[in-house]
Amino acid sequence: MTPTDAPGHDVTTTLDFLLQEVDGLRTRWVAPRRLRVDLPAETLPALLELLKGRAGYVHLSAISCVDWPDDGQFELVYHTWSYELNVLVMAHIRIPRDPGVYLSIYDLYRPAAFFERDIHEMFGLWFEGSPDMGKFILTEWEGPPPMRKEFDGEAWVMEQFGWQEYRPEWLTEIEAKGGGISKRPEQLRGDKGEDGTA
Amino acid sequence: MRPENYQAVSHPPSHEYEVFFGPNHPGIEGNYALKVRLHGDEVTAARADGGYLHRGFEKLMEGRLWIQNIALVPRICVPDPVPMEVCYSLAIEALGGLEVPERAQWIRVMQLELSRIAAHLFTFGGNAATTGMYTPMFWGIADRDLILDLFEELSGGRVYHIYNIPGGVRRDLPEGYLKRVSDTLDYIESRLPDYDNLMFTNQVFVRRATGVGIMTQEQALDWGVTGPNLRATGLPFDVRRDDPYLIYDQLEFDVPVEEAGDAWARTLVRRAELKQSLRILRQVVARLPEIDGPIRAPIPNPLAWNLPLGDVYTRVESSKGELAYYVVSNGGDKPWRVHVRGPSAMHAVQVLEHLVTGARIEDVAQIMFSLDACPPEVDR
Amino acid sequence: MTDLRTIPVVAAGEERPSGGQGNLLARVFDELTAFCRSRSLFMLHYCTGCGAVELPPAMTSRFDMERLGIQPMVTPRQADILLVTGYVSTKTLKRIILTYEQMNSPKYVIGICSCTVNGGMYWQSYATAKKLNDYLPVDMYIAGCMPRPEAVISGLRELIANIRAGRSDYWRDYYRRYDHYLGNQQRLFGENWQTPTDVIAEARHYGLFGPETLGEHTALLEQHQTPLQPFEMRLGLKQDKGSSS
Amino acid sequence: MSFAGILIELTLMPLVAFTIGLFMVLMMRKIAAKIQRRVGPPLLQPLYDIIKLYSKQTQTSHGLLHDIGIVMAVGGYIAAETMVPVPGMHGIADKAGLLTLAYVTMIPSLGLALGVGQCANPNGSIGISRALTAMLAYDVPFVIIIFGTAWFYGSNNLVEVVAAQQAGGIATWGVMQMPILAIAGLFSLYAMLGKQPFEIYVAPAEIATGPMVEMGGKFLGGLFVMQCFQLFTASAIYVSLFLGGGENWPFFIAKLFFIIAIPMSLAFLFPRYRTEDVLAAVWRWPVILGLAGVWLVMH
Amino acid sequence: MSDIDYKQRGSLLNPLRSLGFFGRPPVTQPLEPRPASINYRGFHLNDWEKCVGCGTCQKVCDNAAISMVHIPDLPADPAKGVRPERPAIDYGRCCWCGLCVDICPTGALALSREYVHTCVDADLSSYFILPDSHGIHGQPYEKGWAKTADADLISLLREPMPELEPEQRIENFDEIVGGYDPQQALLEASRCVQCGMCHDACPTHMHAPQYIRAIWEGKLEEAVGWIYQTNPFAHICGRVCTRRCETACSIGHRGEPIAIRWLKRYAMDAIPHERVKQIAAAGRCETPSGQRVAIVGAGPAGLTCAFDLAKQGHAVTVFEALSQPGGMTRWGIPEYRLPYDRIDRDIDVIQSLGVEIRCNTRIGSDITLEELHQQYDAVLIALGLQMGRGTRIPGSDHPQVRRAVDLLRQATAGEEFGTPQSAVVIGGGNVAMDIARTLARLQRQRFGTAQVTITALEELSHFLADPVEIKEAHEEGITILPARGPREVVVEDGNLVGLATWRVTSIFDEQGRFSPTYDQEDAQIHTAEMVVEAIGQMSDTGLLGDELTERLAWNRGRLQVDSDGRTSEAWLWAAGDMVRGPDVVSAVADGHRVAASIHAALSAAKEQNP
Repeated sequence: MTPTDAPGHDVTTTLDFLLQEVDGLRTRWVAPRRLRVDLPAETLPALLELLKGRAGYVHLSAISCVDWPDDGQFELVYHTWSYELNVLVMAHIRIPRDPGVYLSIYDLYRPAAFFERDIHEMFGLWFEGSPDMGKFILTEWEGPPPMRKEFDGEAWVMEQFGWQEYRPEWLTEIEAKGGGISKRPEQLRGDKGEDGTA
Repeated sequence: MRPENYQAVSHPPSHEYEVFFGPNHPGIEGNYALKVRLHGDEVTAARADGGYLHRGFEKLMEGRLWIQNIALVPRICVPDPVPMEVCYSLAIEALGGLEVPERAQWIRVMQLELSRIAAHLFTFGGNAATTGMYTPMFWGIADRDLILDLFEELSGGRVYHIYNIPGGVRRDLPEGYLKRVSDTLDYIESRLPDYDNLMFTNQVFVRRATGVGIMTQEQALDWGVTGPNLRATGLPFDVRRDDPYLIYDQLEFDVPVEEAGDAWARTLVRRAELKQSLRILRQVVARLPEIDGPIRAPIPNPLAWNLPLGDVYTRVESSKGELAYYVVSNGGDKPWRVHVRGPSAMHAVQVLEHLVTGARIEDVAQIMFSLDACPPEVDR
Repeated sequence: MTDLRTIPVVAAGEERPSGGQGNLLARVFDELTAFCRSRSLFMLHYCTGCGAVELPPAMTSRFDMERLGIQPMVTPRQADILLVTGYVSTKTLKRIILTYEQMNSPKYVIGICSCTVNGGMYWQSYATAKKLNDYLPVDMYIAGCMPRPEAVISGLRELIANIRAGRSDYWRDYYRRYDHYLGNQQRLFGENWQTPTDVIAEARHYGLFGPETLGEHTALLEQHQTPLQPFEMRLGLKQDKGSSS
Repeated sequence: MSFAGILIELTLMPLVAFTIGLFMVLMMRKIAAKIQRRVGPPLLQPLYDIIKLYSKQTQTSHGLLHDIGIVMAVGGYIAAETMVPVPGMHGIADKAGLLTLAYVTMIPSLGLALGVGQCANPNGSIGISRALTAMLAYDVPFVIIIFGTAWFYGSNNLVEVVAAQQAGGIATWGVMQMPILAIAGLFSLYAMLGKQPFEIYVAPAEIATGPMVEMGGKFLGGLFVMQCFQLFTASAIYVSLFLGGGENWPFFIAKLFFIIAIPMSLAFLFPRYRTEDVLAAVWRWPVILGLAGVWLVMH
Repeated sequence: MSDIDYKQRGSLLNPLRSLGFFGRPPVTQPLEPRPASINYRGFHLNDWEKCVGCGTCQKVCDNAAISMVHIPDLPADPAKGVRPERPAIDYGRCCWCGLCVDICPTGALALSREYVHTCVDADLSSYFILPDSHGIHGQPYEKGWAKTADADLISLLREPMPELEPEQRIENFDEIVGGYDPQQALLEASRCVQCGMCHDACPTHMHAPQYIRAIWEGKLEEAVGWIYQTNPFAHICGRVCTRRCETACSIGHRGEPIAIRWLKRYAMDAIPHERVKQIAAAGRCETPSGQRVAIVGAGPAGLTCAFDLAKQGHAVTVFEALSQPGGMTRWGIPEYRLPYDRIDRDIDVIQSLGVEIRCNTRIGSDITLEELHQQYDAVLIALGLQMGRGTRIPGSDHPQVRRAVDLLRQATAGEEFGTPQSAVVIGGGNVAMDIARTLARLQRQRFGTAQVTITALEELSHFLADPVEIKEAHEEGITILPARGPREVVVEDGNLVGLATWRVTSIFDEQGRFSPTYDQEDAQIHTAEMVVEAIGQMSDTGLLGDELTERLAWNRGRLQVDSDGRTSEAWLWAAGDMVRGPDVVSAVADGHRVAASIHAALSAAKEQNP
């Protein structure tokens, strides 16, 4: 295994050449050893199969999900690494937020089972063919998938929980003189910086 | 011992029964659970149960400023927090186009390796304790404490250093700090024979570890295992060497491997790695005084800091394996999305379930500790 | 045995009126038990949160808690102290309550770190409970995020002093104001929340019944309380989708 | 001896044994502390623990058998202890023979099994099955040794065994006359104490303290008391068989602590074996040594 | 130490070597807490002398652990940027990350080396702490994590402003300050910590934090909207404001304050004028009230009042004696500081709301106040301070002894006033700098060289003039002689030859009254063809008419007004420099105040007689 240091190394050309076999790809070297690929959702399995079969991409580092509610889309990013080429390929696809269903790649990459279950719990996406979509982390959670942008965790917390009401002596003394807490931190966050004045 | 397990399950006559392994169980690393089905004392099925440490970090980060998150990230892996800080900082620096001064990079490497030693000492202790040998735990944690003292002096915090921020580090080294690092390294090095005598050449321990939780290289690759666990199956891959970050390409170190893929091999790899970390630290201590310059690239006012639109995937080798952050910015003052790929997410869930199945109940804890699973990385 | 209520509970060392009444022997006996309780504390070995990482140093050679007669114990039955080390996620909180109810009194809860007081740094998190003393009576708080081993030891010494002086009996509060605690638990876990321990029966048995032991929340509990059943276990790697316990 | 005298001895002996046992527990914890480079517990810590456990205000029992089991466990060792002569007191040692003693030492494990079974905790069940296995393991060499010594001294009576040893000073001690059997006995004693590497049935990280899993309050206190008696009884048996028993109290106590310190010092240096390894370890060398010792004794 | 082979089976004897630890002392620490390290992040310390209550710590706190507590005992000084507030910290939230320390603008916060705090449930209030310079338990503890130079999260240095070099500007009246480009403005705006000290200090309480935030967010129209909420003289204040906000700025305690004025200027310049007019008109009342207001004086106070009243639907007419509106901003401030087209723009915005401005209409001669009283529902006089004060030293009645305001007015109007080859200016204020620099420019244009000397009573550090003005005057070759008191104007043969001065030993007497004393040994004569007095201005109240003057209440020569600017005559209000002192933004504030008062009075009147 020889480390590859910069784009321009022949690994990059090999990879670029290889990726020509899949249609509809847009590739970009974003950094040394980091290749970004944007592609339509339906070609992803073909790409991953190609990468795994022909370029030694056996390691699925992660699947990340990004919610873009304004576009009505989820972005799925498959980070794969080749122990032979030492290049990370990040395959970006976008799928519609509704119904939010995509294919599992568990057959190709077993770690996908964990990531797909995690994305299902956190974003509510469904992966067809994933071996286990039962709850794992959020077994005691009944609310909406929390990582979705429309779920405002802070507002939920404010509604659900109360806070300590401290009554230290110094505060009582100050209040007796007409002072007191002028700005609570929760207030500040409510303002979202709109009103920076006291 | 999980409290719900207070009552046995009244089965029809059967040799099978089910036991909760955790979350309150000394054989579990942290607050985590395994549910196992036993036949006699052989595990016939196992299922990991996480989420006890779930805090919703990824959601919390979306609600906080770029800089505020530096206080949050080390909590994702408590025993080995520095890689978290560094990995997050690297992501922000890549997004914001910040150039980290060389001195800061060396200081970061120093912390990373100190943290790795501390984490490994911790793991050795835990690993020994699962087999009933508590002395290495008492020693290991006491010796780890000396490293925590170093961190305390450097960063003001023993466990959560919050010392790396985007752009560099927060403070320069205190007076005479490297001398104390060097002394501590001497001390730890002098202690290694004691550990060897007590633990690594202890016949009973070797016997307990050999052949337990065997994972072949094919399986390891198949399951996405990284770090020492992967290296214990014979694949010499280390992010520090093969996807270098900071100034690791200027350092000399080996990537230790073992072939067998069992708990003993994993323990040996960690032990060898600890020595490599000492070796790296010796180089850092020697080189750092020559490297002058600022410790931090100037960053804008953290209260008004927008990072340009973009995404980045940064990877760091933590003591558990490949740690990665996927950070997306939509051009705002807060992250749009942070995805933490904790190395334990792989080996603490599916691999653990896989290895435990078919093992004996006395080896379950040994398998978990030899994999060095860190549950908060799974739960986030 | 499927119904916990059939399990006999045995009272030992019935509560004695403290103070000057009673004969000299009883006073000496009280003093002795108070002293021994304070000098022998078994700590439940349960890492509920990140603060737990400072407990190993406190327990091991460098800060050796055994000097104070404190040692880790594995099961709740054996333990006197429940250390809640930092934030408690909802999922963990359930286990903490179950654990707490299984511990034998007198039992003490120590809240370590900021998170047990007012949510700590996870105050915005949907997954963590914010104020521990809503759900359990807490005897001692130790500030820090996380507190150093020395701070933990200082807190434990403070607790020891309180136990020695007979000041630390928050555990009675759990029986006396069970309705309050149960109410908060129900609010977080849903109205069907039920633990295997019959706290009300225990309160009656040990004479710890207070005016607030029963209330609207316990009434709700008694409506749906079912005899103890083994907890459901979901095993196997194949999916059982949609189901949640 | 009068009946009243026996009664007095039967009350006094457990008290003495308990006190010595407490200090043995303390010594064990101090040894651990020393090896682990720390200070360790205060002097009366074992006593504090027991009083604390007995003064718990709520106690969770798991039924009648559970209670009886604990009583059997403690009582078994108390009974065994009264069958071992100590300086000035013979208790019922000359009435019960060595074989009775060997049987009585098994009662605690059986009682524990009874009580733990009632707890219905699978961890407890695993633990107790391991404990019985361990008992099976160490009882084989133990019985061989008892047989050997009884043969050698031609007596089943421990009082006579002790007297025979004390007759000629150190030279007539069992350890001098039957060294191989003494070594096998030490192994057996080690295994009987259930310390690492033979600590298979407590095993917190594996089965979360096994039989003790559901024990709290006075039940756990009972087990702590049992441990004190166990340490005393086991060491007293060994001292009586091989180290000349008790000529007088100071010597006797010194011998007891010396013999118990050996396994305790080693215990903190080893992990625990797997169950089958315990069987292998205890059935191999101690048994071979024991048989060899017996052969030597018989010839 | 060698490597261990996987295949080695270990030994049972190796562990026995550890028995050697019987002979070694324990590593256990004493039970009492150890002292923490020098950098330790323990409980908070706050130096109340340094803390200004800006609340920046609260904003950076990621755990919402900091509440600001108002403490009435503490001094409050909005002008200096000091609020009687101090942070209180909730240890039920804090994570001791120390970001609050690293960002604290004043360096007041630090973390101590104290780390032990325990309490029982009943004392949980002890988790809420108001840190001072003692530790949490009142014991003195050393500082642990404290601010260091390389750890500051605040950028102390201002984004440099492009300016004309002295040689480029000394011969012309081109605007000196170039203005920020978008990138610079963004960076400068990003330095703001949104403490709002500027808002408190500003006489008209401009929403500086909001418009700076909007600039940083790139929402410039929003920024202009915020500006126009409180200040219709946006272009003018973006250039020549006395910027009390920047004095109060909390960043200014250790570094250079945010360039609030330049940011305002940037926002105003970036938005097209037509759009500005639309933004300024936002919130305008669509239905005319039918009431009429007369305003005398088209300066900042008058026009601000006109702006407000016009927005509220009143018909406003402004009477201006001079040929163009703007007051002192036009006639007193040289063009190189404030180009006239910017004044025109501000006035155009005001006029676009329907304000009628009648120039060349002098009250008293063209129309009397009494007439205004008859024709209008309310009258505001905002006359300004248009008459220069004299020194009254011997010889100051010489025709070549001029008043600065007059010269500036003539210069603006382009009138010839006989530029001298050399001049001495008496005074250390902004007007003195303005006239000196104007004269120098005119001299260079006419003679190629300049020779202007400024003499002032004060030491240089106590000059009333903006330090930037002094610096630029220096750069432009003007001699500044501090601490020199004028003795007499030297006249020979009827010609003015110079000014004789003494060195000042003190300016105020023990009671703090103005009573300069001089060192008579140290006398100098500064030769010059002209002496310009720039020691202050006063108002020309002659136009009120004798009868009205008689009726009105006066206070030490100033027209007495209530807090809203109303005089003792119910129909007459007064505002601006003539009641408040010379400052554009104060005049604007005054204009708002008076407008509100007038509007309230008019509304009340309308309700009474619908």
